[in-house]
This record gives sequence, C-alpha cells and structure tokens, in this order.
Amino acid sequence: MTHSAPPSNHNDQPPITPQMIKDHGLNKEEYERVLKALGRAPNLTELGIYSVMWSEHCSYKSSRLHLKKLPTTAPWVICGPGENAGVVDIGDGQAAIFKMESHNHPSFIEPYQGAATGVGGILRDVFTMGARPVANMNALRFGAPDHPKTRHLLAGVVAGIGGYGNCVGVPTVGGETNFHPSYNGNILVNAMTVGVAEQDKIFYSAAAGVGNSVVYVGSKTGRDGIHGATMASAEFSEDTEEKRPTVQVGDPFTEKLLIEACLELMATDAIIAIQDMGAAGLTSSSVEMASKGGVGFRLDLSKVPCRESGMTPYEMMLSESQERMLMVLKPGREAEAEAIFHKWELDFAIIGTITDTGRLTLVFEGETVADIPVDSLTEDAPIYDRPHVETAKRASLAADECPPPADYGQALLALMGGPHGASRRWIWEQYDHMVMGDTVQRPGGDAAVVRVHGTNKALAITTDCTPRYVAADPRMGACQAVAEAFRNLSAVGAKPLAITDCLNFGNPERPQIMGQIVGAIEGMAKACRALDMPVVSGNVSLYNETNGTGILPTPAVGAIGLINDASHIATLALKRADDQLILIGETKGHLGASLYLWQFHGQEIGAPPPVDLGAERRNGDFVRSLIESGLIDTVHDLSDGGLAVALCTMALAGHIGVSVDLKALSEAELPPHAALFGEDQGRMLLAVPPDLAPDILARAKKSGVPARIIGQCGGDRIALSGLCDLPLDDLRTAHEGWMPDLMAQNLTAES
Amino acid sequence: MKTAVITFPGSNCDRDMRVAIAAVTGQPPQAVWHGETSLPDVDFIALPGGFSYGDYLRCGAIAARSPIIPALIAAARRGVPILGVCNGFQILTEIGLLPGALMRNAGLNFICRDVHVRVETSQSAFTQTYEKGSVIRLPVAHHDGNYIIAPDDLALLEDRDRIAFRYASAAGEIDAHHGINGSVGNIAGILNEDRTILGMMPHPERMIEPAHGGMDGRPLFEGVLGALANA
Amino acid sequence: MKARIHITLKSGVLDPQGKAVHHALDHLGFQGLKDVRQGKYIEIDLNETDRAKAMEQLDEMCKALLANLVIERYSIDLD
Amino acid sequence: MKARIHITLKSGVLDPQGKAVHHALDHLGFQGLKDVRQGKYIEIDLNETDRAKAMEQLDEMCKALLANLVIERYSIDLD
Ligand SMILES: Nc1ncnc2c1ncn2[C@@H]1O[C@H](COP(=O)(O)OP(=O)(O)O)[C@@H](O)[C@H]1O
Ligand SMILES: [Mg+2]
Repeated sequence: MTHSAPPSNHNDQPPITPQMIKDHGLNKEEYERVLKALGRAPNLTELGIYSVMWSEHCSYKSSRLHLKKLPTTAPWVICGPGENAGVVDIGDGQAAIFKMESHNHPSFIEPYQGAATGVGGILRDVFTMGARPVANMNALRFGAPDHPKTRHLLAGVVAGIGGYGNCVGVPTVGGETNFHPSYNGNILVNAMTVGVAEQDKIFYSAAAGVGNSVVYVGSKTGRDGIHGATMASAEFSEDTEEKRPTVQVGDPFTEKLLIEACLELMATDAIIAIQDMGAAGLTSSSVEMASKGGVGFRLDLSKVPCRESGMTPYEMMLSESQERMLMVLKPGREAEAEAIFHKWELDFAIIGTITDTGRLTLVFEGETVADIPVDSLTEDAPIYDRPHVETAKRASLAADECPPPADYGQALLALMGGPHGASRRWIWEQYDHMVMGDTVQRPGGDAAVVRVHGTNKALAITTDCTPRYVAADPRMGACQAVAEAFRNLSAVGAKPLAITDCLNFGNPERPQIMGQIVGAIEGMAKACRALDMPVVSGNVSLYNETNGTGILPTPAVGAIGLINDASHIATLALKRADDQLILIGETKGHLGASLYLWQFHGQEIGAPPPVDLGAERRNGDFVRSLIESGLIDTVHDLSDGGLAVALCTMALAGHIGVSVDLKALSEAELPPHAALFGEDQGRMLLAVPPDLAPDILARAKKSGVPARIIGQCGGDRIALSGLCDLPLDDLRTAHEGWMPDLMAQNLTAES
Repeated sequence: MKTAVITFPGSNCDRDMRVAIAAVTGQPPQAVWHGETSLPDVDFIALPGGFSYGDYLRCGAIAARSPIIPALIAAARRGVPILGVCNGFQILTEIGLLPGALMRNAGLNFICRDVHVRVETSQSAFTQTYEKGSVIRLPVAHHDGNYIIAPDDLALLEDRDRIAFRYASAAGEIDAHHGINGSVGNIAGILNEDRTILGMMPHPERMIEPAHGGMDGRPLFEGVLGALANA
Repeated sequence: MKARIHITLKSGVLDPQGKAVHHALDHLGFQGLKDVRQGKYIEIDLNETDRAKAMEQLDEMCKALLANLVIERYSIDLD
Repeated sequence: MKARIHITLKSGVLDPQGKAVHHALDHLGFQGLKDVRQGKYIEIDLNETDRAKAMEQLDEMCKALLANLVIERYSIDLD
C-alpha cells in the first residue's frame, strides 16, 4: 500500500524554512534524513513529530550505542529496558515494576510544578504496566546551600514532590539530597516509583490488531509544554508567551483517578496495549505503540479532547499535557472501558484505528495533515558515536597529604551539622511516607522497606550516587554507585534484584563529557555484572549545563531488593546499651575525593576509593545472611564521611552513645583522621549483644569476611579514642538544626 | 458486625482503614462509593483520610456535597458511630456534623510524623479503652489540620467534655511548642454532642500492628468496634 | 456573563496563609505592612444572560459550595 | 492604604482547582457554566500614603513573592 501523496498543509502550515529546522533542533544531516524517509519535504506538523522523536530525550541518540553495554537480564528479570518500566520477579506470581526518571530542567524553571509533574510522569510509567504504585523515591541535587536560588528551589521541589505524591496516596519513602555548586544553574530532580503487579497482569505497549480502536483517556489536551520549537512564523507570533506555557501543571487528583480507572480496567481483559503520554505526548505514545507492534496508526485529531479552542494538529501532537494515556482495546470492549473511565470522571475518546500501512497517518477536519512511515521515526532515528576522551586519572592521595582537623569534636559537629551530613528530616516530614500502611522502614535508614501488601515479603529500595567520585573517575564512581546500592540493600537484609538509573550529564557534544558518559556506563555495567543486579529501566538526561559549565557527572542509581520475611530486617538505630560494635570490611583510610576533604578543605582532589566488587559482594552476602537468620538487627553501611558519620548516625537514631577505639580498626596503625573519615568501600557496622560477638566473628572468618570489634554502645556521648568526647545532645542539635535553619531563611511561600 | 468505609474520589487511606477494621473485627468492611445515595445497614461508618477532590477549593468541601452525604447524615441521626480521620474529619466539619473548621497548618508545610496526643476523655465508645490523661503515639500526615472554632463553641466543647485528643509532649504537657499545626488548644480530635461521631487528624489506622512501629491506634478500633460486638 | 467572586475569611478568623505571607514580606524588607489577608478569587463564566437570575444562581453557588460560611464570607461582582 | 491583589493563572495554564470546582457545581445542578477559574486574592493594608510609591512597592511584592510569574499573572488595585 502506498501513501505517496503529500498531506495538505492544513491551516496553511507555512513552508519549512532553514530557521524552522534549526528551531526544531534538527541539524542538516538529520533534516536530510527526514527528506529521505518521507521522499518529500515535511510539513510543519511532520517536522515537529520528527523533531521530538529524534530528540535526545526520545531517541537516546548520543547514549544508545553505549547503553547496550549494560547487562539487562537475569533469571528473575521479566522485562528489561524498552518498555515503560522494568519488571522483576518477586515470587508468588508477583512482580515489582520500577523506574527512575529525571525532571531536571522543568524543576529549575518552576520547582513546584516541575518536580510534581516529574512524580506524576514516573508514576504513570509504572501503573501503565499494570502495577499499583507502592513507593516513591527522590534523588535530588541542588547548588551550594548559600546560593541565592537554592532555598527557593529546594522548598519548591520538596513541596512539589510532596504535593503530588501525598495527594495520589503513594508513600515517598526515601531518597538522597546533595549540594554542590556545580548544580547552581542546573538542579537534578530524579524521581523513582516502585509498583507491584501480578505476573499474569502485566501490560505492554505493542499495539496489535488491524482495525482495533485507539483510545485516549485521562485529562484533556492543552498547549502545555510545547517548547520544542519557537514558532517564528506569523501564524504563531501573536501572544506566543501566553499561548504556550512551557511548564506543565500537574493535577494529582486526576492522576489518582487515572490510576484507579486503569487498574479497574486492567482487572478485565479488555486491553491489548497501553502506553502513557509522557514526553512528546501523543506523538511518542502513538509512534512507540505502532512501532513496537509493527502496525500503522490512523488518528483523527478532531476527536482528541482539547482543553482549549483552536488547537492545531501540531499543538495536539506536541503537547505535554499531563495525566493522559493511550490504549488499544479488544474489539467490542469500548463501551465497558468507557463506563469505567466515566465513573472516574475522566475523558474517554476513540481517536483512531490500527492500520496495516506501517504509517502514522493524522487526519484533522477531514484532511490528512501528516503521513509518516512509523519506522522512520524510530529505527531510522540517528545514532551517534560521539567523540569521547577518557577522564584523566587522578593520583591517589596518601593520608598524610590531607591535614587532620584541629578538633575532632568540632569536626564531627560540623560534618553532622553541615550540608552533607545533616538530617533530611525537614524533607521527608513533608512527604507522606506511611500511606498504604506497609512502610516498615521509614526514611532515615539505609534503604526504605515497604511490605508487599497482604504478604510477609517486603521490597527494599535505595537510591545512590556520589558525584564527587564520578567526577574523579567516572568508571570507578559509577561502579561505586551500584556497589553502594548493593550495600544499602544488604544492610537492611534484602537480596538485591535489579537497578534503574538516571544518567545525568552535561553536553555530550563535548568529548570530555562524552568520556564521562562512556566511562560511567562501563563502570556501572561492570558492577551490575559482578553484583548480579541487571539494569531493567532507566533514563538519560544530557545537556545539564549552564553557560558551558556542566554539572558533576551524576549517574544516579535506584535499586530494589527483596526481603522474604519482613520481620527479619535490620535498621541502623542502636538498640541496646551494651552492644558491641563490629566493623565488617577492610579499613585503609582512603581520603581521596572524600567528603572530609571537600567539606573541610574545600578540595576535590585524589582518586576515589577503589571498589573491590568481590569483597563488596562477600561482605554484603555475609551481613544479609546474619539478618535473614535473625541473628542481628542493627546494621549501617559506611559511605560518605566514613566511620565517623556512620557512628554518629547510629547513635543519634538510637539515642545511645558509643565509644570506639580507632586502633582496633586495622592491623596497620592509621592516622586517626584517615581511620575516622576515610571512605573505604565494602564496609558495614553492626551492633550485636556481647555474647553473640564471638560467634559472629567466627562466622565472618569462615566466610572470608574481615570483621573486628571496634567499640561498644552505651552512655550518651560519642567517645573516640580520647580524640573526642561529644555529648549526643549537642550532636543532635547540630544534625537536626541545619536544614530547618537554612529553610527558615526561605522567603518564597508555596501556598 | 457490619461496617462501612466510604470512598470519595481522591480518598487514599480508604484501603488502610478497611485493613484496620478487618484486623480488629475479622470481617472486611463494605466499601461504599460516594456516588451511592444509600448506605448499607451498618453498625459503624468510617470516613477515611486522603485528598478527596485533590483538596481543591477547601479540604473536604466538594466531598461534603457528595450524593452519599444525606444518607450519612441520616445514619448519624440514628446514632450510628462515625469515625472521620484526617480528610474524613475535614469532611465531617464541612458537612456540619462536627463544629469548627480545619485550616492550613500554621507552618504552611505538610507534616508527616509521629506525634503524641493526650487522651482527654474516655467517655466515648472510641476512647473508652484509653485511660483519660494517658499519652499515645500516632502518626499525622496532613497539610490542613489547624483546627479553629468560635470561642463560644470552643467553650461548649470543653464544657461538655467533647475534646477527644490534644497534641502533647510525651509526658503529656499541652503547650504551643507541642501544637504541631496551630490548632486552638492543641486540639487533635473532637466528638459530637451525642459522642457518637469522632473526628481526628492523627491516623489511628496507621498504628495497629508491630510493623507500623507502634500499636497505639488499635485500642480505638477495639473500643468502638468491641462495644458494638458486645451490644 | 462573567462573575468574579471573592471569598475571604471573616474578620476575627486567624489567617495562617496571610500571616505567613506577611511574615515573608517583612523579611524581604517590605516595611510598614499593617495587615495581609489571603482569600480566594473565583471567576465564573455563565451562559445565563439575565443579571438577576445570574446573581441568584451565584449566590446559591457560594452558599452551597464555594464558601464555608462558618469561617468565610463572599462577595459577587457581575460584569 | 489598602491594596487588593488578584493572582490568576495565565490563560492556557491548566487550573485543576477550577476544573474540580466546575465539575462539582455541575453535579450540584448549576447548569450552563462555561468556565470556572480559581485564583488567589490578597488584601494588603499598608502604611504608605503615597500612591505611586505604594504601587511600586506592591508591584515588587508580587514579583518577589506573591505571584509565580512562570504560570501566574497579577493585578493590583489601590483604594
Ligand atoms: N530527598 C529525600 N527524600 C526522602 N528521604 C531522603 C531524601 N534525602 C535523603 N533522604 C533519607 O535520608 C537518609 C540519609 O540519606 P543518605 O545520606 O543518602 O543515606 P546513605 O548514605 O545511607 O545512602 C536516607 O534514609 C534517605 O532515604
Ligand atoms: Mg544512599
């Protein structure tokens, strides 16, 4: 079948000019590709469609080549990357479905709505596949705390995440928050959703069945977020600002209805395929569904429910209005579906049918306004092997090259009461982290633990990345992010299953940045293989830079693990006054690229701590087995700030002091600041009753896991080898006070 | 015993409430959709928390005009015990079954954490299992829990021993410092004149089993549902 | 016909939002503010062409839903 | 001097509240409503007696705090 006739220029679409091509972000070669694919010049609507489908965001044109290096399979992986979210087997016929996604740029422009719609988008990715969302996470990076924009952005982002997640009724159970000047002009807002589905009720996006109805549900389409191009032509010039708000406004109430309506319909067998309308809205959803199914779509845009009058096909196809989905229904099931959506007071419209033409054909008011071979939008999308240079290796740093603190007590106070170590309570108390009644481990622990409703199983969830390390060595840094996720999951007693990622980087057209991307992906791949945590979903966010300065490379990792018995988990709070502290893993006092250096000396130098994936795995497996067997209940992993931060965190959480002998940390004597603040990987701290300690040490020995008693719990002070003796109360005041004090200066009220 | 939980569009603690009731009674409550115009014949009705209609306009305002509300009012008149938690409390005040109103938290932020509340009366089916003056720990999760009421009406509440819970310190002190959201007199929950309706901002259904980190909410359900079972 | 409805807190009712905004404005250096109150503003576009009928309808809407008369009052302007 | 400030969503920006209120009014039987939009209304009582200066101050307040100019616009009335 041929459709050679070019579509009419509906609404007198202007002829394509070089400026318009440029405004749509297509370069000369890419436009040549368009001409070739169509066999003629595109009209404006078609140009817009190519532009969004071939954008970095949709096509992954800079990263695709390298993403292939990531391991994506394992016996427990049901669906890897390529669908809306990754799916893993969690036993008993159930599956966990999860993904992380960035909403960096919108959140910088309008923090509340940007972050809120980020949460909305990632929720849709997960429930589109048939899962009920059960947990949200958020990984946030802001500029320097004293940067004039930081407080406003932090307040807005947190309010937005809470505003959306709380309303929808999905608990936000954890995340991470960093501050670094490299994010001053480009914050990162990465949101993750985890959902649970029955394995025989998982929904995919491949359309099928020529003649079947293509159905639009959810909210109406407005002119939201049509920013791909500035329309220079006369038709679009008047009042352009007003007509096209570049920021989408989220409606969490509608999202909640959409979740319930979709899950209700999914309980029947009426759906053949379903896809949320995310970035590039109707365009990407219809193209992806058609392309995956190897079919064509014929859509009548006159049927699209519109919020505003006079919307053009161009606008409808490029709108990023929120809370919308596209579905293909089994023949004859339309009325049943419509009744469900109407019950939930949502729009429902049959906007087209599946064809056998392999083309995306758009009709509006009786005229064909676009006619594009579907494959040309996906398979023919450009892929680039961009030039890249490996990040120069940094020399590793000896401990005596870093000056010790003048006063260890003051150092602890500054660390635990500073931007990096201070409590994030101010953030998580604005999130409903308990709704749904299954939050077993609330924010503040190494990993959140959320029970699988109605069972005694639980999912553990964490997000991790230390951008300092990635900047120092992308390969090692990304490897470390995966290792830390593995460690955090193991520390609560969970078997790590898989990861999702958000690769946040600067401009890939610069070889140094591309080098970071390639290095990070390869480092991540290596760790994922060694730790048996395949990547099942993810997202790439590039061009995170302002005025030529890029962010620290930030490949954020979101990971989930499975706990078979939710009554056997560990938490980091000390529990008994006479427990002994056992350190698992080897301490060498590695201070390169450490938090200590950065916070106290303002230095970002030295190689990051090496990651020994074998040791990481051994140590993690060992600790997990102790938790699973019910032997231990108090574990914390060591990461940023090393032993010092871990000890303080455990003591504060449990309201019990500690006394530690730093000499007991290692065979060779280490300078105290290296012992305390060194960030050697693969370490965890346990607190166990004294009569159990010998048994645990013996087991460790048998498993080839380094383990040493380094001190005990008790009292109400942090006492470290005579170096410091700090009242817990002072530490708590500093730790809990920092963020509220910072935010008390915030003057922009979100109301 | 027959119980019901009413779900409004945007309710999101309705499942939690059903789970809590079922845990105590052994029987799942009936889920009633707001669009119904009659209630099943039940002995107890709960209005769950969440964000009915997104909390748009005013919290609980749109839900309070739902088709089911006349039936709810009729049940209230018959003396059927009604529990409204969080958004459920807001809805009850919007309907007028409880006095006063719940406004934006004084600090303007959403607050989700455990708080201590002092039990101010054990003279109700809901609070009979607690000792008057005892302090219990329950989670709150709300943006609009700042209770206000006209001075005369407040005097009446106090006079008639209708204040069920107040935000307090762990030791039971009631002061501004422990008033988490600006509520007058730290009020966290109130009863109607007949003591058959309880509205409260804290979530007792989130503290009913060890995995929740506490069980202080359970006696409330055992009290009101046990009283019914024995009736 | 277009209506503009203002819903404000009754005097005497404490206004947490207005207070917070007042506070924030003070901090931003805007001096000499005696009072700040926050209310709602609702625009309704009606098909009704008869002013009196429209007014009656709007009044009912305010009573039935838009204002909580326990704490709020309203005023209606019609084009 | 008293100022009345209206903060409304720019046209084209989704107004979830207005939408929900519209819906609710429909259900309550108020027919023939073409559109409902919800905004904020702020009353500020200033000490400033010079109109021009007051206006300038208020304009700054709106820009600095009261309105979110990415999605909202504002108008100021002075007594
Ligand atoms: N934005 C956030 N939202 C919710 N919880 C957060 C956020 N940022 C940090 N947290 C929580 O604070 C705790 C400390 O975070 P972090 O220092 O990153 O832990 P770790 O180093 O063990 O990974 C964790 O429990 C984490 O979930
Ligand atoms: Mg972490």
